[in-house]
Amino acid sequence: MQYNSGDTAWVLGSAALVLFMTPGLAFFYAGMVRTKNVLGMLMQNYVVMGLVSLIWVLVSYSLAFGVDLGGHGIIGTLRFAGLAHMTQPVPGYSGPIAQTIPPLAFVVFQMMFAIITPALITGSTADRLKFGGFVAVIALWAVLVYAPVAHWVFSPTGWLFKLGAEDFAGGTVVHINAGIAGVALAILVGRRRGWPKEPMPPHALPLTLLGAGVLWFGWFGFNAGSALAANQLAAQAFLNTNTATAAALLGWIATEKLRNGRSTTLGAASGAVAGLVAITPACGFVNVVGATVIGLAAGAICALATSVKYRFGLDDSLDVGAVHLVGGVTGALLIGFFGTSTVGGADGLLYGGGLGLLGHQAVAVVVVAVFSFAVTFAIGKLVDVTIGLRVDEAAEREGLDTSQHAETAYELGLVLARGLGVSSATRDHPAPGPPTPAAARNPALGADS
Amino acid sequence: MQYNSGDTAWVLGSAALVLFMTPGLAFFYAGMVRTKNVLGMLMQNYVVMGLVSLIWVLVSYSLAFGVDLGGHGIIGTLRFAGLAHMTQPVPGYSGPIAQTIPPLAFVVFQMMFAIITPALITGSTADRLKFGGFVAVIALWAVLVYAPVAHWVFSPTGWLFKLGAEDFAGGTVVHINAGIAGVALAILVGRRRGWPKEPMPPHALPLTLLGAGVLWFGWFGFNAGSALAANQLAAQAFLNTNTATAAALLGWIATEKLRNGRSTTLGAASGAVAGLVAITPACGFVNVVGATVIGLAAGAICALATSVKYRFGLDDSLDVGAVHLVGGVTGALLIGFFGTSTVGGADGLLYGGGLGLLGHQAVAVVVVAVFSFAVTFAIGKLVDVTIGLRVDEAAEREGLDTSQHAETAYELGLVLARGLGVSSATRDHPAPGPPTPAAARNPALGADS
Amino acid sequence: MQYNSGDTAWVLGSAALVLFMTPGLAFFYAGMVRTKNVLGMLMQNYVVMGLVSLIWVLVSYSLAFGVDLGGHGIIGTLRFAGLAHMTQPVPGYSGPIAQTIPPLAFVVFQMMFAIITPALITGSTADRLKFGGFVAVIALWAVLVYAPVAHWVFSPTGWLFKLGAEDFAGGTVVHINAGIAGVALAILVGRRRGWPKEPMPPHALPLTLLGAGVLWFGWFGFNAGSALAANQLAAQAFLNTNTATAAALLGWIATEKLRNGRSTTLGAASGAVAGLVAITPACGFVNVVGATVIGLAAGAICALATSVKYRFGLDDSLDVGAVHLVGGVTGALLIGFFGTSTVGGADGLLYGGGLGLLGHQAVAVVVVAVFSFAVTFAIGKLVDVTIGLRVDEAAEREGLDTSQHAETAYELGLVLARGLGVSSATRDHPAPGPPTPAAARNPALGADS
Amino acid sequence: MRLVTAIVKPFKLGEVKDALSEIGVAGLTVSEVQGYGRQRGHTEVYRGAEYTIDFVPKVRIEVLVTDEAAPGVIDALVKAARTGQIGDGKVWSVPVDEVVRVRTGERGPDAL
Amino acid sequence: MRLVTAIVKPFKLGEVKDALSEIGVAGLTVSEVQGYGRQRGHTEVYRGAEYTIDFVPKVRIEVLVTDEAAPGVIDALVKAARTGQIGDGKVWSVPVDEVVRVRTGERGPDAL
Amino acid sequence: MRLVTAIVKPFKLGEVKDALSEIGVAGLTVSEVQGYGRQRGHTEVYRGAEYTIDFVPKVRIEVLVTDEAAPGVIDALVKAARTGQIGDGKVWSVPVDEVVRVRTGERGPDAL
Ligand SMILES: Nc1ncnc2c1ncn2[C@@H]1O[C@H](COP(=O)(O)OP(=O)(O)O)[C@@H](O)[C@H]1O
Ligand SMILES: Nc1ncnc2c1ncn2[C@@H]1O[C@H](COP(=O)(O)OP(=O)(O)O)[C@@H](O)[C@H]1O
Ligand SMILES: Nc1ncnc2c1ncn2[C@@H]1O[C@H](COP(=O)(O)OP(=O)(O)O)[C@@H](O)[C@H]1O
Repeated sequence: MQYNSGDTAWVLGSAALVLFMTPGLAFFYAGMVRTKNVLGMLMQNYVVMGLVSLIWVLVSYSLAFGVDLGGHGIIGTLRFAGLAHMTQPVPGYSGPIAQTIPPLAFVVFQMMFAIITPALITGSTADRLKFGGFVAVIALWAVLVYAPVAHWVFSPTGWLFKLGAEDFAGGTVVHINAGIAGVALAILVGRRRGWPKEPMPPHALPLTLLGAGVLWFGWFGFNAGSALAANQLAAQAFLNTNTATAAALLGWIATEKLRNGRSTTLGAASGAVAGLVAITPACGFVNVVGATVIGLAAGAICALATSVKYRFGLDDSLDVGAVHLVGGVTGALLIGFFGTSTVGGADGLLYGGGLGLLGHQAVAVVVVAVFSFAVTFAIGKLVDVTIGLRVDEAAEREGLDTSQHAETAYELGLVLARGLGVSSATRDHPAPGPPTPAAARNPALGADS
Repeated sequence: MQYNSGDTAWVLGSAALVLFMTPGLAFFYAGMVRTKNVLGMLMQNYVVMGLVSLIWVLVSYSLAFGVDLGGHGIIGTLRFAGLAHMTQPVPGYSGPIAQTIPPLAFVVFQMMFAIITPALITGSTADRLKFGGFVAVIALWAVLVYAPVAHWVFSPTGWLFKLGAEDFAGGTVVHINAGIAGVALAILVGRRRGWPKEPMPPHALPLTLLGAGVLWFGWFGFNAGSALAANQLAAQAFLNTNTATAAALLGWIATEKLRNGRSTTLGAASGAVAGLVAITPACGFVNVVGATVIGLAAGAICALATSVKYRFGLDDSLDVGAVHLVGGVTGALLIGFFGTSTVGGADGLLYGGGLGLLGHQAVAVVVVAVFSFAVTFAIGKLVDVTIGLRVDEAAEREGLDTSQHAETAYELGLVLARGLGVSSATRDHPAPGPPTPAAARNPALGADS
Repeated sequence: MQYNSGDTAWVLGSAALVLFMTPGLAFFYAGMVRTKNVLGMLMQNYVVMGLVSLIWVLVSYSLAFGVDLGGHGIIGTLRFAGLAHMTQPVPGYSGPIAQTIPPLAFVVFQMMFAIITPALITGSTADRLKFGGFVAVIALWAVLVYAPVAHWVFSPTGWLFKLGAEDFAGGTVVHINAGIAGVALAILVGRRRGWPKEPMPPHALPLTLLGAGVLWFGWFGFNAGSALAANQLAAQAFLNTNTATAAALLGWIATEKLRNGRSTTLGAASGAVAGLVAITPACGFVNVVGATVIGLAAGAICALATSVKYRFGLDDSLDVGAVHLVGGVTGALLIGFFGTSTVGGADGLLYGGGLGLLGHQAVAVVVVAVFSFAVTFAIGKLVDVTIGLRVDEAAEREGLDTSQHAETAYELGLVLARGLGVSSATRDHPAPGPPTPAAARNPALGADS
Repeated sequence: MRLVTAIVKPFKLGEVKDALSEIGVAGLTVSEVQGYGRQRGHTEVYRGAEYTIDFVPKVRIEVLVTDEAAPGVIDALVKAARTGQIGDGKVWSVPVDEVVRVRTGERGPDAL
Repeated sequence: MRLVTAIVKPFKLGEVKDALSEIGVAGLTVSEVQGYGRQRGHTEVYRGAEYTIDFVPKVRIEVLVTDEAAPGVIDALVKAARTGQIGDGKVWSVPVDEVVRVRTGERGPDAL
Repeated sequence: MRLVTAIVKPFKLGEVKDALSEIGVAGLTVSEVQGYGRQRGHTEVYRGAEYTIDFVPKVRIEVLVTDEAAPGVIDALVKAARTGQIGDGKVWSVPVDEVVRVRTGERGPDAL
């Protein structure tokens, strides 16, 4: 079959951009944790890249975008497991939404969404998960939660899609899904020791800002790439994405200014992400006015939402709930108001479309939130009672970096490495004996003697 | 209308790349300031991303690329304000330069230029601007300075464009414009306290190198994207961009080696940026020989130009003048010598085109520099006498991070956070009372008690 | 000639991505060295970007991809030196592999490969090279080693290409070549003083993780861009790249877990890179099953290979041999097993192709390794005995940052810059005298007095 | 006067500060140090190479006090810093000739 | 001999060093510390959560001097470090039994 | 008891620690400092502006010892830290009134 090379270039490029978002997210989060947990945070995100990539190829892609099982729109079959039968077009994409790209390009593009979604969760449970337990939770989640939700909402054969719920790039599938899952796990594993009395300020906000920059950049692939073509709709989604992000950045720091008297850098970064989250479901359905309102609303609402956890005593450590759940819901529901068929999709309330669209959006939000919360909690519980999900007190105090990974993030002492102790030759590394023949022949090798 | 998907993919991808340059610039600059001003610098750049995005959509795009007002080539009308009438092709782009992409793709591509240009200014006034005053200056600047200059030079309906001045990707519009604006503001706000007697070395050169890497990467979108198509010209602009950057990097560190005896990492990063700046106006008009010469010249000239500020006692803190103004002028004028119609545009002096092109380039340089200096100075003055532009002495000594944003960049003490003081429950965050019902039901929530 | 805009967009975008890999690599490496050598490492990588870009334009492109000299497949002529005759199609790309992009796009794409290859070497000789000597080695290497090897393997007119050796994106040309060159130079310059008894832990693993993220991102351009078109093959290469990387990440940390009891963040980053290396030659020749196996194998084998240097007392400081040489060989040889004509290229052993392909792969591996080792060693020796390649003991103890570049990477002391000494006005910077006229006229300039 | 110095576990700093405040100590100076003693450090692994870290992060707290107040301050420090586990640290005092408050030039106990 | 220690505001370090040089002090040792006292720290806000930072960055300067030189050094330190504002810090001196210069093994005043 | 303090070159820390272990010193406390003295710092250049760095990184080692052990500890420190080059540093000792081990409350020599 002849594919459109421009569309293929755009989708492959977008897939690369979305892949890059996960390291971006890792740094966005890692900047916010304390020095002793930096690597723990980075590692959780990077291992998700490894783990979910394989799970996607093996089974989740087929469950999410495969041939619908029985036509109920609940789940795909395993026909595409291991990426078999990839010459067959992606089911459901026909007529006006027929794909112009190789199915494998769609596979890798969607894979990146499957990766970053569970990665988002890591913020809520920061600083206290056992590495092994975390890996187990994610592996199960990628199959049991992500795949069905993606099928319902993203696949044209899914029941929420067919119902008419709109989600251009993952407001429900990615952000509400991950946001509520983060809340569920934070409830399950409990607060960090000392929270909220002990101060736990960010250890390196420049890393957070770097992550936010990478996310903003990569999100163009996420949202505009979801047009699956390099066309007018992609351009509109791109514009909306940037506009909402900008508006939310300003909305968040203005809210802060009113509340705390100061606009903060962390607020700017957080606002940008909140805007990106909120415009995600809407970017292909609203015009630039809608995007601006969605952005401003998300910035202000998410900023205020960061206080909620203190009222409930819930240590959602890096505000996954306030940013991704609240931001995702804001965007998903505002489609019901600002959706306009001049851009794409159905008309919302403000464009004469009545309450129908808003209703479908609400159904999708509630269904995904309830499902994700329940299954995530169950998965977490299962892992907790079997291999354990939370580190013990000593490991938590010591920090994840040394306790889970036997590493330290920074060794900046120009003078005094804490490690200026002694290195031990381990069993694997016998202290080198006499110079090897090669060294003996080459005098330079002995430069240190 | 049927757009070219390959061209659209290239321009949208380029827009994303150019957006990414602003975080890159933020880090390029932030690495050079002192630890107490890191977030202040990052914040200035990130807020520009928020602010100018909205201003562009609202009004500046229409002023810059809208229907020319009265045909004088001075300014666009407000017909496209709020991005109205976006089905109409972009005015002036017809015949051989007719666009093959959706107008919205052009809007977002050009938006990124409008963002990074004022962001460049932040380097000259580092460490001493009030956040509110800075925001006010930029908001005015994006409308009163950037939009008209972009109209004159970039829009085919602008008077400098019609005169025959060549600026492929923004040597005058972006670099000379921002460079001289930076100088104007540095003059206006005065020196940092202690400069030049007190040492103010960079706090983290790796961040500067990171920023330079991101800039180099993103600049391919900036320059090669300015072809507005994925074609031979884009490839040539890409090649020229890389070649000049490489040559300038070497030119700068060679100059340093001769002058100070050592080639420095900061010099390599600065040289690369100087080369990127200088090739920006020229990349679609010269061949690889021209690009090499422009790069070498820019590297050496800009390196030497960094000394000038000491002679004038002008604290252009991060050398915006020496790099962007001087680099931009270098590139703009050298088009007059190396421009060749075999690549695009008119022939320069060395290719038998006579002095005409050089003259047009000189006119554009002078006009833009004078206009930008004057209006920027006036804007700065206005803001200074109204809401204030410079922080007071205590805030400057304390640093922008805590004084303007109530934050600290780094909390690296593996042992001793300075914050190991006490966190106060603020009015917004009443100290959580007894466990909430949810927590009570779930024993794990009480893990810290 | 009419080029395909989608393919051109993809290749130009890919070239930008590959360029971005070198800063990524710089940070991947810089995070692993000690604080005093951070800038030295970054600088080596950035100067390669400057140096090799120019050499490529000047001569190496012509040698590598120019008209074959005498039809022996050994080297190209200088017809394309200085990028002359660029309207002529790239020699050898005809029939089914005819290029659909401007030759200059191919030039810049391949340029980025020529840059990153010598940059890879910097890891093996970390912390002990004179800057000048390093520059000399790289300049020679880019001409004498890289260009011929690229001609043999990549150019359709090269003898190894014609023999039937397969290397989709540079397993032999880039990784085996750089890996063995790194080993050769590490042997030549000898161990770092104190190694292996003195601990030399990484100074900032977050930088290494950042670099790994950038590498993973950019590598999609490297591998999928090597399809030179936005098509099915590019999508397959993209998928294979991601899958192998994911598998290798897991393979490495699983191996670590078994060996040392802990999965490390450095292991995850290293595993990802090992996977990217190993799939590089194979990504356009194997299916997703092959990619998975290659990734798992590379992760485990490279992890184990990091111990080898201790047995031989060879200070390959950042394991260029264990990751790039071993990983490259793993990938190159496994093509002989997993190559399948359903994807592209010949069938390997497991797909009924017999031993032929494996034989060709083995020939390419051995020939490139021997050639590169010998010529690199000779170049290194030549430089060492002329201008010197290794710093003296005092400079090594002090660190490359101050000794080679007169800079310090970090000045994080919120309180006490070590530099809180005195800055000297140098001859180039006479201490500014009385305020300049401009300053006198403008009272704001005197804000610090 | 006396200079009382304590080397304690970092996470005890807050409690120590509060304990000293309670007995009327108005000022103190803190710095980061690395301790070597009975308490073992941990192990780190980088690409298979194992490092033992012999030093343990500690906090040094310095308090200038009058001779009379010294015993009480020492006791408060010891009590607040104790976990009962190896590595709790040391408290010691040295005699001080003279103390001056920079701001006022006050000397002796008034300078505290 | 005496060990004179000063805790001063960081930006005063340059002036203090110069003042000591002027009266012939040839060496000193400096380190970063955090001070707690009458001077208040600042407030930080992260996502709406406010932190009060009780500690203020200070610099510790240590100078070994002969008994005779001690009063002059103390005075010079106090004078150079003074801004007159709260938080200027303390200067104190303790008696020293013995000083050795590592390089030569010289002891007592010769070691300074 | 005595508090012996040494300011030494950073790369000598390992040798010093080993030398002290050998003569039975079981604990010590280390911190990073910047030294100013005869040893010159280096020069740095940022965009053509040259800075002279007057301070040299050093390590401070503090050891609490009994009066009897003090001379031996001083000698061991001096010997282990010596390179013979300018900047090797100083070792000094001050008298200590009281030492307490936080964990047990032991006082005096038992606390070491
Ligand atoms: N002789 C000593 N001199 C100076 N500091 C010491 C000495 N012994 C111990 N310390 C400090 O006290 C800390 C705790 O000592 P350690 O022997 O680990 O435990 P404990 O005091 O509980 O027996 C050490 O980390 C070190 O900082
Ligand atoms: N009793 C003390 N012991 C040790 N250090 C002290 C003591 N009191 C104050 N300091 C140090 O002196 C600094 C200045 O003290 P502070 O009370 O803020 O101001 P001032 O000395 O001007 O009254 C503190 O930050 C702290 O480092
Ligand atoms: N008078 C002093 N008081 C405190 N520390 C000093 C004094 N003189 C030197 N030092 C410390 O000793 C270090 C070495 O001193 P220096 O004069 O450079 O060399 P040397 O001791 O070999 O003569 C200095 O860097 C400083 O930390």
